[in-house]
Amino acid sequence: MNFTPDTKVLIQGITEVIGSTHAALMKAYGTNVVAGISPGCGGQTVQEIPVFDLVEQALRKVGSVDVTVIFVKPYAVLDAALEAIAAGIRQIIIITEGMPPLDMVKLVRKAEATDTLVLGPNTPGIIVPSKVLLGIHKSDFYTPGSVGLISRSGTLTYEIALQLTQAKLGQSIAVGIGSDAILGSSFAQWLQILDEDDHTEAIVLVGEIGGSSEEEAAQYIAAAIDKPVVAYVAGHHAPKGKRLGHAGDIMAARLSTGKTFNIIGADPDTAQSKIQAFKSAKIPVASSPAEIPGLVKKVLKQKKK
Amino acid sequence: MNFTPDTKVLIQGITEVIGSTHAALMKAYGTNVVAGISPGCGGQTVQEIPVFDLVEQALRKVGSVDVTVIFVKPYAVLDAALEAIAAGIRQIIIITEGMPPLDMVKLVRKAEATDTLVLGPNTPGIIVPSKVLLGIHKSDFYTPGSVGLISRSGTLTYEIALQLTQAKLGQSIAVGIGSDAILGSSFAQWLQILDEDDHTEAIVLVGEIGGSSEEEAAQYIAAAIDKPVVAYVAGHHAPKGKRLGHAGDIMAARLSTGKTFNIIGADPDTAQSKIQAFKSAKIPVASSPAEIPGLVKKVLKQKKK
Amino acid sequence: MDLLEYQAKELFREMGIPVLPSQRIDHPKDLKGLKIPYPVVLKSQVRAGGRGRAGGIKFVANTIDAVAAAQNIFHLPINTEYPEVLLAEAKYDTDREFYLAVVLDRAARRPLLLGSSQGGTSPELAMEQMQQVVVDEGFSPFYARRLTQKMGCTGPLIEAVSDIVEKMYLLFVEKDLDLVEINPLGISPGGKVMALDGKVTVNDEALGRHSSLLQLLPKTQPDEGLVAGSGSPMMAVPPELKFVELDGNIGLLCNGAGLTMATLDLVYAAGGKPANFVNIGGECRWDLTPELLCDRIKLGLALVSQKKNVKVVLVNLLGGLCSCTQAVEAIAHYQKQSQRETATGNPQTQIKVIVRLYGSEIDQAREILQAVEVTVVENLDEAISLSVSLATNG
Amino acid sequence: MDLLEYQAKELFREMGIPVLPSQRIDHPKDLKGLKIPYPVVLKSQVRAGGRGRAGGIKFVANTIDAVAAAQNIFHLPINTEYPEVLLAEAKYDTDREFYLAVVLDRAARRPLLLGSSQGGTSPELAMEQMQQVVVDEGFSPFYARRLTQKMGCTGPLIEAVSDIVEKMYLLFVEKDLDLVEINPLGISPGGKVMALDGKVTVNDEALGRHSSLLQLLPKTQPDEGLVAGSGSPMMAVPPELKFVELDGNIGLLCNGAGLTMATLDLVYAAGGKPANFVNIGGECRWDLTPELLCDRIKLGLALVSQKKNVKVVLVNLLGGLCSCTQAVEAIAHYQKQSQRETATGNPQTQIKVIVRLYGSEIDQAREILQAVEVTVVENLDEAISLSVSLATNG
Repeated sequence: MNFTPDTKVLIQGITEVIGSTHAALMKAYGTNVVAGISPGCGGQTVQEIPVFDLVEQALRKVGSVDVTVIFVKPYAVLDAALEAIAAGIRQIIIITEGMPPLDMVKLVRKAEATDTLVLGPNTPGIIVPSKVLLGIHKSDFYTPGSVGLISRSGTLTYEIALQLTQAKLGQSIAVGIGSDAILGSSFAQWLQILDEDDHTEAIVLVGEIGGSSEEEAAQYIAAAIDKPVVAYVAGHHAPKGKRLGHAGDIMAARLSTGKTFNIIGADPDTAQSKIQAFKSAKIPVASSPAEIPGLVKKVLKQKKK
Repeated sequence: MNFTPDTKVLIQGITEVIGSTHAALMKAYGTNVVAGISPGCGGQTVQEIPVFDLVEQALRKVGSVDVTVIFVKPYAVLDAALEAIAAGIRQIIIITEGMPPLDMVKLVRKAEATDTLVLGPNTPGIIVPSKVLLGIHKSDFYTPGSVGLISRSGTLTYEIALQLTQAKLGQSIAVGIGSDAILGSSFAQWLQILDEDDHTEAIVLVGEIGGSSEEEAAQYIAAAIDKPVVAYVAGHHAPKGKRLGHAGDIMAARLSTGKTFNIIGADPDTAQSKIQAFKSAKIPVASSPAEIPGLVKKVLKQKKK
Repeated sequence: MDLLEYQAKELFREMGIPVLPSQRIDHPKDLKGLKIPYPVVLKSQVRAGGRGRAGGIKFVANTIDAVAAAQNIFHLPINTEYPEVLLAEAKYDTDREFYLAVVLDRAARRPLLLGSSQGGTSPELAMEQMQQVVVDEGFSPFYARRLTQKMGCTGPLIEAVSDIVEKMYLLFVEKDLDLVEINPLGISPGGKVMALDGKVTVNDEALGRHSSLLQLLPKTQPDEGLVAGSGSPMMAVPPELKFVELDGNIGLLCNGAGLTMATLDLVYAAGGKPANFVNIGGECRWDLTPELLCDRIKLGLALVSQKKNVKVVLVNLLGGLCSCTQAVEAIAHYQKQSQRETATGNPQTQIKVIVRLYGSEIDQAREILQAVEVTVVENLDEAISLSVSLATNG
Repeated sequence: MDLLEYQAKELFREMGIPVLPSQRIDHPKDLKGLKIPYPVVLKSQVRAGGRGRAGGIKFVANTIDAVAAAQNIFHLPINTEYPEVLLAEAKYDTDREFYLAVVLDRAARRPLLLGSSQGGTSPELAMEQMQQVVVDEGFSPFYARRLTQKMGCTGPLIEAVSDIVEKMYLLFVEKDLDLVEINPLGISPGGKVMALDGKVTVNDEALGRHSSLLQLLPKTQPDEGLVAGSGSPMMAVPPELKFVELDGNIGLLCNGAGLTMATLDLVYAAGGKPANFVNIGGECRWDLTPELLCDRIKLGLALVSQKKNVKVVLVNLLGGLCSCTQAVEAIAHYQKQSQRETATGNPQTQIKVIVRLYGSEIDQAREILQAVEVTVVENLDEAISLSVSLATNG
């Protein structure tokens, strides 16, 4: 993991409103956006970024790129990502929300076969404060420092970054793993990356109800992560069985046997189960965003002893 | 390439008539057939070979195997081969004729991704005379020796083996690459394998009309094969545009532009084009099977000089 | 979203999964034209589970019994849900009953085949014997045989049950489903298989590319559709906007599910009682524009303000697409309109609006919002406690 | 096997590839009920190419002209083929005409996308500009865009043409085809695309799993179907058995295409003239049994012996499934029956049968075959020269 201002970035779907808006914000933050893709718009420029019809066409012109950020519409994401992989790109960030899960299954199979890191879908992407913005994080809430932030949420991540910043806890990196049901990379993968990152001293993990990724993360932290971790889980009071907005926030399918199918945990869809998992793994859990900075300071102090 | 009497062999489709007949012949030749597969027939035995419902079930019982020989019906071959690959088998011989070409496209993609050697479909398989029979070669026509035989045909291969045997030219191995349009492995692949085989001193390549595999083979021999090669091509007088029996013997599709689509050669479907390709690559071409032994003796004599 | 049994079976039929002869009954009198010979089974077509135990399934031997039973079932709610349709189906003699399903495994990020040799009425027994096969790579029928072998099938039953699993998988992929379930799969004494009950859950995200499925779904989905506006006609609520009614007195408007949940948790933690909440959607929808976002803010404000018991509305929006000023202007615009309505005799008492805002444009925003009596708070916890105290004491 | 244009277009329509309104015309009088407004194009529905230059396509402006033109086309053979059906189609204004195809590339062992910006009537021009994209991994629409970009498409035409290529590919895979071709794809002045002519080649091996395609094909395919037997009623020839008529006097019966071709080559090289040949099939058919093989030997012998000019029949069979003795007995059985027929007044002169055999059972075989006046030869070249000399001098 080495995202710097030199990282060469492609934007797929650059002529969509959301793509062009965030292309401008990314550029303004210092991100090295070298080209944009939008079939049928080749030859145009967006925010002074040259637009191409095809990824391979762009790469012929600008050389290989390090990462692509995808803003295309949901049913076109799989194709855009496969096109990027076919062109040799091995880091993919999918901002778009609402990809059909079976498209993600196909992409995950391909990513595994080609050793491609996929972040998202439905993610704000990555920010390395004051260095590079790969996505849509509200960059003015962030400040450089040594706290790594990994989250399943979008806007809630900005809130927590703000609270850290206001408590003088800068961030080494913030990563949204995405809020959809099937994700390209997991908490565990990013925990491992941040555990190996020299600029990160402590990790804040932001979870929410639905699925079992927090339980898996807790197990992974207990087994493999050396750096201190502080957790927070949103959704204690979320009404049961209602869709709150994320495809990931409720179990996809309920079997007629009355069970939801899950790998880990008795009832992993609830916040209680997730908090219990973190506590069992001896990971401090903040009960509100405002509690996070204090807990981070505490674990950093303990670490120094 | 190391096929010996110790090679552990699986037979998929062992309860088909053709499967059980050739299982008996293979066993009688000394082939180490350790198990057979036939879904729904698990628990039976065929020629004292235990039959299982699933490949993985068989492997749990008999340990890993080196090669599987597939006799199942054409539309079930892809599944049988994928099952073998999923169970870790990396050498597959498909005897069955008439697999849909697009099934082979899928299998080839998978074989390439998993580094699996696929022989066939529509092949007599492999024989290492007096050692092991992996397929349906007429074994009494063969005798051990140092001539490697690679062929696109079935019964014609036996004829040529017989002519070699009668001329006191034993065979190190005989391989049918298969007669269907899309093949798991090419002349070039097997030329390379035989070029590296210590027991092979000269190679006989048997081609026929249709496709462009002989042209590709001729190029490959000129570029990469050190051992002497003698070629023979059947079909000089085959009437144009008639199906003679192989899916591979006519070009699959004729474009409305009046051209058949091919990669190499002006009119690679004809015997003349193929013979020309071999002659250009300085490979002696026999005009009849009976001429082959003489040419082999000649190239072997030249080699010894 | 679940399909009804008869819809699921129609998909099974198209895919070649064997189902019994059956007929859709919209009204008890339809039974007089029944083409299936008696005895038949009448089944309540509801999405709720447990209809068998609740009396929603009845065997009948003749038309008189059938009409009576149908009238009964039409008037029998299953877990508060009344059937609009019944399914009349032939009877089937089974020797054994299996459970089969194809479902998406989020953790493995792969489709999963599930099978139990103990299908039918006891969910506990079915779960106890449940076997799983992850479809790691592209599907091939051997995955299905692997499942049947784990389930203990032998002989011709291996191919017969595998064939059903294969077709379920093809349906699952072809229609982008979340779940295909057959429970029970009846096995006749002669070894024939029959899907006796079926469940299909469609995937909401993928519906846009399956018009045939869209037609099967009710026009108004739970949690969505039309909602009465603030003293105005019914509003159309786009599906991206998630609105949930609760029974307190604080309305919440946030963007993003995580932020919405966190804000909700904070209100409860501070002793407040939310009246409802609306999530106007995160920032990752590809078709998002600042204008759309502003429209959703106004619509969201209308939604959270519409009930009488709402005393305070707390707005918590964070993001980069829409400038702070644009959002603020949308709030101010809504507030002005709302004040006008109150002034012109709308009986609703004026709701207090708290906007939590942070950033460089805050001074300007404060100015705009003060003019329409909206309080701006920078700190989230302060915004929460102010909202709770106003709702409790105000 | 090629489909006719109107059948190909029906598949295009199902797949959502735009085609013009059209109507199948089985008889000139059908034109009186034409639902397409004039002017229309009438097209001869034949498999042969070059129908445009041969006069098989006519533009007509009214019913009278149309009926006359249809009568003309129905009686116009294209490369000896008469149409059974015409297609009446609306006219379309094109700005440009493209060539598009999806075909299987044997060497790459992958499907191949082909496209040329010079479609239409000049095959040479189309080939000159032909662009290729190999579909290396599973298809995704970017492969189609890659082709259109190579073809020189820009702007909205990229997506419009890619969409057609994608649908062609889906059709190719869904129906297991050897070729899907659109030539020309018309591009209207407004940038709309339209498949103006289409060609679909089905794959014979895969037909068994596409019953919808099987129905489109003529019942009797060239080279197959019914053949008159030796003085007996028509014989049904299974498709595995390849029978080709030539004009010499030596009949050949072999097993396997390679062996058949080699034997044929040897007969020609020895100065002989084959009357025909039959390949009874190789040894790799999964459903092969010794009994089936013996039946095919008998059927094959009947096929190669049926014509008057046949003087010698040479049998060259090699293989392991069927024992030498079984094959020999099948030949002897056929020969006995054939001798009986000749004796009972069948005008055909007795054909000399040479069987080339090698192996351990040869002495026994010789004994059996001598009894029915069949000569056994061990060496292939000797068998050939004996056959040729008997046919020339005998």
